[in-house]
Amino acid sequence: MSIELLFQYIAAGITYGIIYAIVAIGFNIIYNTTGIINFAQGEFLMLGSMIAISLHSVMPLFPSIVLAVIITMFIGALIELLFIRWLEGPSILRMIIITIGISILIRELALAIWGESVRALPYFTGDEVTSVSIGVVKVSPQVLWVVGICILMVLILQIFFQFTLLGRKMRACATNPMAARLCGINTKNMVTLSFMLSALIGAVAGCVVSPITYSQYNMGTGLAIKGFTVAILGGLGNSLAALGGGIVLGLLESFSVWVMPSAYKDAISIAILLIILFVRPTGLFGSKETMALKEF
Amino acid sequence: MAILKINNLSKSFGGLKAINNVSFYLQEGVIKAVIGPNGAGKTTLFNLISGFLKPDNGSIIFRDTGIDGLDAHRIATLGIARTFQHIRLFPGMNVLENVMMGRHRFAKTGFLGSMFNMPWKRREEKEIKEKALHALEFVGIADLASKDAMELSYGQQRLVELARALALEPEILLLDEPAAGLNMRETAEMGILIERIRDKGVTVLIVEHDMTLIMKISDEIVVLSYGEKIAEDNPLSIQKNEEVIRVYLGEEDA
Amino acid sequence: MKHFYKIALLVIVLIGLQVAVTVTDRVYYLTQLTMAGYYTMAVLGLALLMGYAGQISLGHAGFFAIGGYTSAVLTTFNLLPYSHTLLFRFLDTLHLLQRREDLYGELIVNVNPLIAMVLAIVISAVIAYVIGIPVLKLKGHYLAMATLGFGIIVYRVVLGTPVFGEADGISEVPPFLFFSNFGISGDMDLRIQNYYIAWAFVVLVLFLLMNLLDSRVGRALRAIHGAEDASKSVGVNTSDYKLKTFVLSAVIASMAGVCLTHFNGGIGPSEASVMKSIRYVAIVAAGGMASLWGTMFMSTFLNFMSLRGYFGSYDDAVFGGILILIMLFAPEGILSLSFRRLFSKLFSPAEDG
Amino acid sequence: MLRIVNLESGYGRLKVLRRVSLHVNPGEIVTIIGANGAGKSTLLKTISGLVKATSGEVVFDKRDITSLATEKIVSMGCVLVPEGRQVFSTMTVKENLLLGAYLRFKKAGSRRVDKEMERVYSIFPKLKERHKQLAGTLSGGEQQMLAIARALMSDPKLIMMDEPSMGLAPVIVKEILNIIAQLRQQGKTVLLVEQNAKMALSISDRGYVLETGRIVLQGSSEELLENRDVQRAYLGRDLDSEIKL
Repeated sequence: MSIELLFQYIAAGITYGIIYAIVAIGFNIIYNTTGIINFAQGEFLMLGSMIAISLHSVMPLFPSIVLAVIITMFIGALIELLFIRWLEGPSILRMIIITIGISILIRELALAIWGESVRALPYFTGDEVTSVSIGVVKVSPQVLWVVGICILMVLILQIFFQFTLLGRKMRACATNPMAARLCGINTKNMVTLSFMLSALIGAVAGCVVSPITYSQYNMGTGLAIKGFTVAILGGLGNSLAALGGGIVLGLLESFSVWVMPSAYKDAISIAILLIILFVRPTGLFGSKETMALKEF
Repeated sequence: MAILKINNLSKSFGGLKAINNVSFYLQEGVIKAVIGPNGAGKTTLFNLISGFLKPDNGSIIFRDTGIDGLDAHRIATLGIARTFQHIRLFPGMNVLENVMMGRHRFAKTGFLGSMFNMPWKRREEKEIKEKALHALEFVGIADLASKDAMELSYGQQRLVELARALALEPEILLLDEPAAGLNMRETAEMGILIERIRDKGVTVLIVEHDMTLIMKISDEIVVLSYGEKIAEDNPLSIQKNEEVIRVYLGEEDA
Repeated sequence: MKHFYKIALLVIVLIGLQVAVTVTDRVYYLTQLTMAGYYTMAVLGLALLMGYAGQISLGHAGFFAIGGYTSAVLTTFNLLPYSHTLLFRFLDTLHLLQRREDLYGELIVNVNPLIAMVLAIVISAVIAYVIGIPVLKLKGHYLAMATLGFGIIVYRVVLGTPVFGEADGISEVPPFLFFSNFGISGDMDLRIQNYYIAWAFVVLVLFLLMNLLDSRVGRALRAIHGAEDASKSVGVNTSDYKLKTFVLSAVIASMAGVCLTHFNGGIGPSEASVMKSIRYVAIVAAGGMASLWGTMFMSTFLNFMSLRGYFGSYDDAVFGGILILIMLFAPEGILSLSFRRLFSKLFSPAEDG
Repeated sequence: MLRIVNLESGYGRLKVLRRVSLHVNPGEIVTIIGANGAGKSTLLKTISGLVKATSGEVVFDKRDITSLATEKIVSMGCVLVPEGRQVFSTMTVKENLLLGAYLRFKKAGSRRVDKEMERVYSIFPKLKERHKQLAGTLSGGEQQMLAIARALMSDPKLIMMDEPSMGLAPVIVKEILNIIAQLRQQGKTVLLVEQNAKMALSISDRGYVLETGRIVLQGSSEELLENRDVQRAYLGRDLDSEIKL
């Protein structure tokens, strides 16, 4: 294998890995405020990119992305208002099934609107053949966009959660919902906000990655399960750990093609998920002690 | 003869030592009470004995078998039954079925035997039902057998839980605050019932806040404070123990 | 024979259904009813696992596919080139091989479907046992994700492996004949007979599961679901019970997979897809989670509608919608919601006050 | 200040409170005593809207708050310090207090919050020393102090405390008692739920005895302390005569 090819694999692994990390962070945000793993998380990426692609046919690239992100945010809020908010003390089983149902409905809706065709946003700068040299390697500028925007997003989230009142209120709801209510915080609104926030970062990620990975109505499920793998790999809650976990999974997947047929690529990451779950059978954040350490 | 020996038992959660180097023996056929302020580690002690938690250190010897580290269901099968501080009945089952669950360890029919409705399955079912009814009669609520367990009053639910534990024909019965939530009359009745259980030959270890009840029925008392044993004696001496009075009985200030 | 009357009633309804479609000249309905029967069999196993033992499985179609594919591969793989081997001759003398002609009239030798079924059961039981040990220690989201992951792995393997026919699946699967002209077969002339075979399986599974639930084991399962700690405290080995239930439901699904594959004469990767697993869950939810009868009715109805194409291109959306609506408004199932209330009103003495 | 009439509530089918009526006058310390499971915590949770009342009414400051949301009730100046040191364990002491003042953030500016924080720090000097520490790393007593301090940040009219002495060493319990007495001097009204009945009655003006969801006894603290039934059931006194029987 040539050194260039090796770096190609690394670049691809990192790009995908970062996207998985963003999905994982989306899981975290909703999980922390609600205790729900939102199985429809991958659908936010699909919606963001598909809407942006449609809008791009009538307006320039960046406005269409911004508008698509806003629309997806509102869809996130709508999901919470319609399906989550008014349930009183639902069981986990019930919540799992509801979010699965939501993901199916979104997917089928997308199928009805956009059909089965594979689409993509144009490259933000340059095109398929443009490349930027970093040392000996050449990567597509879009890879830099993905890495840059996603890392920026993680940093902004950190600042938001650590230093703004709203962020602190969300953290308060995550650590101790009852105490948060007793401080006068409307915890239900915080939950809506968490759905909007994770829809937002999902939609942004969906848009920046679309030129490389392409978008299709059914891209959500695979992303969701890999995002979940990463969330557990990095230890759920910590955004930076999720970033690390994402890159590890992306690289593993990228290099798995060496040893196995590429048809099994998805199976690899799921096998990793199963192994992590089995090695830590109580779940990485299942016990009370680790629950207390829930962090964004 | 000591039926249960607890030696140097310790258990921590995070940095907090919930149980710290506690040792005591439980003599066969007595009622022994564990008392202490909230957070002293009483429920943790019960969870360690019944296998719901594994100790960090120390041993628990039941007759001649070390049971520390065994799974909860194994310990129950050996004949150590327990009740819970917050009543845990099986929802969707009537009172009799709840108590029939207590007979689980005496039956053997497995998946296949049940599916094919083998004759021994029917024989076992009949016996389970009879023994469960006996247990209900013993605690005095046989007339409630066909009621939905979750619809009963708090006091009745306590009795169902007790009957379920008794159906197991335990050698040791662990009672975690059996009088919590009961009114004074029900508490007094519970006390009489616990004495009858002891008189049947069951050894009882009890955690309880109601001092009147404890002083009346227990033969021996262990006092815990901050996870440590601070006293072990008969009820009369415990009441005069200055250390106990200071941390628990609350006579220190005027 | 506590359940005798219910079962008898079901049998009468089944016979009535067959007579009705025959009289009205709609015998072709029996094809879908037969298929619905096999799916119902699989779903009943899942109802035991989810509704009674309280363990969600989002990978149940995986076991259905394992059964179907095992049987399909074994009964289509030509053993003729291996006719000189000892094993071949050994199986042959035991009449465990069957000879037939393929599409081009050439002689091929396959394993007898009976062996295939036994192997399918063994394989799925072993797989269920091996993955069940770690998986069933998980709870809530982890359990859901792990079973979903298992389902996706099966799907990906089926889709990416040449032996399993990749995206095309396996066709030309021979019928599973018990006697010369009696058995599971897609033959038009055997339609009525196949309808009864399929439903005989369903009735048998239903009967066995009802016996199971009405026993110490069934009580223990309900106890685990309701209060796991309390069931441990009376000596129930909860992990062992969960595991056995998981294996049992996997075996039932696998058998259903074997039967349907022989009925259809083939199997494709869609049988292993996540959507299929979710569809099973939707049916169990609609049937009332802890209700074998409710599950059976909903399964027959929904599968029949779906197979006849009444849902058109909204097939998946319908099941997604069912999931959400049930879980939002009637988490105990539609049937239980209305019927139980109705029954209790009809048969219970008037409440005082 | 607070008037409760025939309040009933519970969890699902389980009814915990049965026709509970009581009142708290401004400037009073009122104690509710009762055994585990008698419904004391449920009562406080129902008042603050965490548990929905099934019937009856709760009037606070002449307004019916029975069906209001918790946030609303808190913003009216009726706060609860819940059982078991409910702090935001992954946040710093200062962040905890800031969130307690969240309602003030909305109305008054941050200057007012700073002033409030100084006031609270003066009551709890230990918390000032540790303002950068994560709340989860504090000792049990300090966490309980923080929970009380956080409630005080919103300058409430009525402060309800659920078992503030639970699991704490006698020395710390005394400290907390002092703080409650201090609060009264500052004109706050306190509704206290305690299992440690003697301690609670020693600082309160009046008390109620709750048993299986019903108020079975009420009176001034002195009356209750002298009541034989109360002594037998909750004070662990009179034991000698009991045993001679």
